[in-house]
Amino acid sequence: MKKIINAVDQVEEQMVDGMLKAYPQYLKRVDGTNVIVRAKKKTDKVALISGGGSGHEPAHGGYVGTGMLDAAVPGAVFTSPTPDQIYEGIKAVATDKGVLMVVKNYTGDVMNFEMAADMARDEGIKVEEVVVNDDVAVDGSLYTVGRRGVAGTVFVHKIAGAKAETGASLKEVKAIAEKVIANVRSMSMAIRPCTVPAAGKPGFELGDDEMEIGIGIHGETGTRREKLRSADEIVDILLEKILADLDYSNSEVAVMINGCGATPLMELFIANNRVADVLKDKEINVYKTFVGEYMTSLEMEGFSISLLKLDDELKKLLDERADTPGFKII
Amino acid sequence: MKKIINAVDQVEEQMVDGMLKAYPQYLKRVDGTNVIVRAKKKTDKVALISGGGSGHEPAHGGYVGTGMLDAAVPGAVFTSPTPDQIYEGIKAVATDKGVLMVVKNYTGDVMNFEMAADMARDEGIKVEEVVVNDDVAVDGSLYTVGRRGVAGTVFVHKIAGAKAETGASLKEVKAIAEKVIANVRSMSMAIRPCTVPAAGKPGFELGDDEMEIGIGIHGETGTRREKLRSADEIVDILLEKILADLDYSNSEVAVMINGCGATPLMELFIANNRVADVLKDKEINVYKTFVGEYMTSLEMEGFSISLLKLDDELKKLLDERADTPGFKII
Amino acid sequence: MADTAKVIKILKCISAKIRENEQFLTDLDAAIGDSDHGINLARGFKKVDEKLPELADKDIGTVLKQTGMALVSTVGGASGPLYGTAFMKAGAAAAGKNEIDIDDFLVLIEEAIGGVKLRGKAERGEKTMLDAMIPAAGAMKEERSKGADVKNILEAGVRAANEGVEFTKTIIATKGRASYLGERSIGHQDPGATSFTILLEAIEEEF
Amino acid sequence: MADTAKVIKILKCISAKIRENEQFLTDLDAAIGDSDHGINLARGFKKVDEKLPELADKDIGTVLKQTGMALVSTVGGASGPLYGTAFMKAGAAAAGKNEIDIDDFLVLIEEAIGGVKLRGKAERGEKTMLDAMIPAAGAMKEERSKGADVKNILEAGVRAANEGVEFTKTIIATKGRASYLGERSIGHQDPGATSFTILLEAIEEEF
Ligand SMILES: Nc1ncnc2c1ncn2[C@@H]1O[C@H](COP(=O)(O)OP(=O)(O)O)[C@@H](O)[C@H]1O
Ligand SMILES: Nc1ncnc2c1ncn2[C@@H]1O[C@H](COP(=O)(O)OP(=O)(O)O)[C@@H](O)[C@H]1O
Ligand SMILES: [Mg+2]
Ligand SMILES: [Mg+2]
Ligand SMILES: [Mg+2]
Ligand SMILES: [Mg+2]
Repeated sequence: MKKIINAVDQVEEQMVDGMLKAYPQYLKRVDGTNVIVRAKKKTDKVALISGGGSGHEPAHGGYVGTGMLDAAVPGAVFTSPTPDQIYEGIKAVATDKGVLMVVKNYTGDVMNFEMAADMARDEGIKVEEVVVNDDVAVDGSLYTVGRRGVAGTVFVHKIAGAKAETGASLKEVKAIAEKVIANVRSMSMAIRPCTVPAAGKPGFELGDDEMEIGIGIHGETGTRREKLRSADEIVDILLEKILADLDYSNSEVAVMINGCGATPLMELFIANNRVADVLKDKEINVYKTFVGEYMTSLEMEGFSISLLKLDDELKKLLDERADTPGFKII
Repeated sequence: MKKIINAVDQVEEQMVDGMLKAYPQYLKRVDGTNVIVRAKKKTDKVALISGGGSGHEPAHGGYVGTGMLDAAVPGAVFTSPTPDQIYEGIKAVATDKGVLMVVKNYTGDVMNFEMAADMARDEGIKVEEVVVNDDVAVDGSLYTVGRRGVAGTVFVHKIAGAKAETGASLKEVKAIAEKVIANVRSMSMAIRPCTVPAAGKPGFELGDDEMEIGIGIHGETGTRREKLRSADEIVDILLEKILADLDYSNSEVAVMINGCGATPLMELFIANNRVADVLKDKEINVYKTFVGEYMTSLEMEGFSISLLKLDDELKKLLDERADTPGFKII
Repeated sequence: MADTAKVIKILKCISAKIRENEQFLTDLDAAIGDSDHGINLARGFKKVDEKLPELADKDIGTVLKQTGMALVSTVGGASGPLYGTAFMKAGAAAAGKNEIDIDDFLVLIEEAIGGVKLRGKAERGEKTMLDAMIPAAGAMKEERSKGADVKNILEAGVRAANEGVEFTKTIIATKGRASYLGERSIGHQDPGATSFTILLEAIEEEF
Repeated sequence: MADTAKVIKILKCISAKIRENEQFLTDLDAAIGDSDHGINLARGFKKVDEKLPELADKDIGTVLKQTGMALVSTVGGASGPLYGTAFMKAGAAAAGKNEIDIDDFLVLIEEAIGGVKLRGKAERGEKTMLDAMIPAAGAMKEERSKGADVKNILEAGVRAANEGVEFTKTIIATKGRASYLGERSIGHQDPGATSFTILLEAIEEEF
């Protein structure tokens, strides 16, 4: 394992420290925890809280700020945070309007966030939850725990965050978050695995001519292994699955080409070149494109494509100002 | 070589295509070239043009937009663009106020940009040039061609871009660019090399326990090879050299922690954690910090630290609005 | 019979064994999960270790409940709430007790299983820790009904748990992270079933 | 004696040889540069190849000038302006000529070297292409002054260029990218000196 770190049991703490020291104008820590909240608490709006394992930077700490999250709760690398930490986060940002938890659909995340919500409700805090499940790699069938939440989560943060900023009610903010969830689909692939620092070795090995299709964001293998193909062919594989899952015909979409952590931007742009062409061909109109690292998996190399189907309401909220370390809309 | 690409001789073109398709609201191409210019030409200001080899994304195309560049000219991977392409860029953005070329100090870049400037001057266009040389890894002594230009260049784009946006004269914009150059220093290291697509193999090999100190941004080896050390020790090595080169005492600085292309953000934040501590210790006040990938080297893993010494004028210009795909100040 | 001191001794033994197996459990999780099960549990039982000294004069219910709470607040992931709930449920069933015998123990195990099922919405046969827990509890109850002694009962439990682990290799996961792999999860043993078996082995050694 | 047809034949041979050596030159550049010298020149001479057919009825000066312009507009990096300038300067010196002899050729080489020196602000001994060019020109001039024939003159040039390449292994680079390496550049031959030697070998073969 080769990493620029100090000690495997310090990565999460020092990462949060480094993030806070980089962005004091945006972020501060809830004392005695790793919970990241806005430097200035906003009290007149629904509070948005999200979180998950560390290793997905800039998610989620990087999305705390105007127009997006109020708190982010990072767990250990790839491990859902514990209920007590989430509870501290909820308490720190709760307002009279209530708290919306944006949770990604993993057994651990859902259980830990729900335990925290129960604790907060016992204190009289209004807490609601949405569960993001945009990854079409796995069937949402009876035989799984449903689709995973991946990069599409960033669209939920953005749009629900913009809605919350308007002073909307908890019910309204939750409804718009659910609308985003209903309309966003993603799929990923990787050509190089990553190593959980404390594990010391990669989650899987890949031959020089192999790729994994249908990976998640926790360094796990995908749904199948194949010979490496060209960027265009890879895009076609991912898009086919996404477009088969939701009817995007004649619609406008926001596109996110998300790098897994070690993917050069050059390769993401080459992928986007094909994505744009295919969508044009299918008469799906691209309203806005985001290319970069939004929801990573440590130093994994690969990318995901997310398509969010838009209507006027979603477009308007997507365009609202956002000012966070990891995501800015001017 | 394992990359998400289609063909080695198409990477530059498809990268530019993918970038333009992602950001039509910001960027367009000068017909028949790979030159990237603002979607809407600004005519009432000095035009800023930069460029260099491809493989440094988001540099430089990602910095075209309000408050930064007017044109970016990408060459082949790690290869300075040719004079005719630069000349097309100059012609496309030239205004009555003139054109400032921001060139990084490499023999090839300097020669190609100067040849283009001569061609443009023959057409009656006012062209001036600044040469960025922020890399303290190599002595600026008689025995080299002077220090290289690396990530500090982004500060030049930002601050000269803000100045140009005010309608300042070519002389004034050039003067502020030179002020930034005089006050910025950088140094880099890597733990993993990168592969120029057409070359097909990495520029160098590194053992599992080795790192290169003092690398540039073109996948080359550094000034020395060492055993890999902790993030904190690495930061200390880089900072020591930077702080020895320019007197930062009692000053305010902007910090850039720049990933080389495949460095997870987690590791950059861990590095920043130490940078912030050391600067605090030395009573150097951090005014603003930028952590991310600003000037990359394909899929190299490593990072650079840049410190820009600020005065009130530079602070003000640094804080001005910038709206480009790769760099936003709200 | 086990008093608080013995329960604490058992917990220490569990903790030691889990921590010894940190890399093994993490490697199992790498194959069909996200490479953290051993790391998670090791972190959790380290915390339990730290907490045990101050529980020496508490009743067994409190010891188990505090163990569960320590796990919930340090392990994270799926196994944190699940093991945490298991210990908290067992603690609730042992509330106020200063001694437990093998019959009490079998009740605690049932309670723990109930907690895991409820929290994780899973059943036997989904390739989770339940595939070791449920057969182990069943085998122990059967031995008990045959009038076997403590040692034999626990041995039967460990044997059944191990068989459960083996069984997990043959099935597709339909709960937890491994379920995303579909057919690819076949051939790999479940990390959680394995960690439960290690835990039961520690109980067998020390009860 | 060389007419336009022969010059074009020589340029084709240069192009073929450079393109054959693309990987070799790139590997040399990987050691002390940025892994692109062969790629850059191959791209440039491919363009030259494409342009040559339309130059068949032009004078030698035009052919060389167009070659230089093709290189300048396709090679990029340091070698693009340098080789481009070299050919353009030679072209200027051959302006209007439809035939050149060995004396003309020696003048063109001198002009080319002057162009490279001026453009790159370098001298002999800085570990650049000049370390092959300057000794080669010197050796050819000397052979010429001894009254040697064309073949011997060009052979002497190639020999001196090769010695120049060997010499670059022994010195520290003080110009170009390799200068950043300091002492680490010792032991490696300069890619540009090598490509010039290949180019001169093609001239020797075809002149
Ligand atoms: N719904 C569930 N019910 C019971 N056990 C489960 C469930 N989901 C997961 N598990 C258990 O948790 C184990 C994984 O734990 P761990 O790796 O610590 O958490 P995570 O999956 O969040 O990374 C699995 O091996 C499985 O035994
Ligand atoms: N100032 C200079 N004068 C003469 N030759 C130079 C100079 N700088 C570089 N070179 C030559 O250029 C070669 C490198 O060319 P190339 O790799 O194509 O460009 P770059 O260095 O821009 O990547 C070197 O090997 C050297 O021979
Ligand atoms: Mg996990
Ligand atoms: Mg180059
Ligand atoms: Mg796990
Ligand atoms: Mg080179």
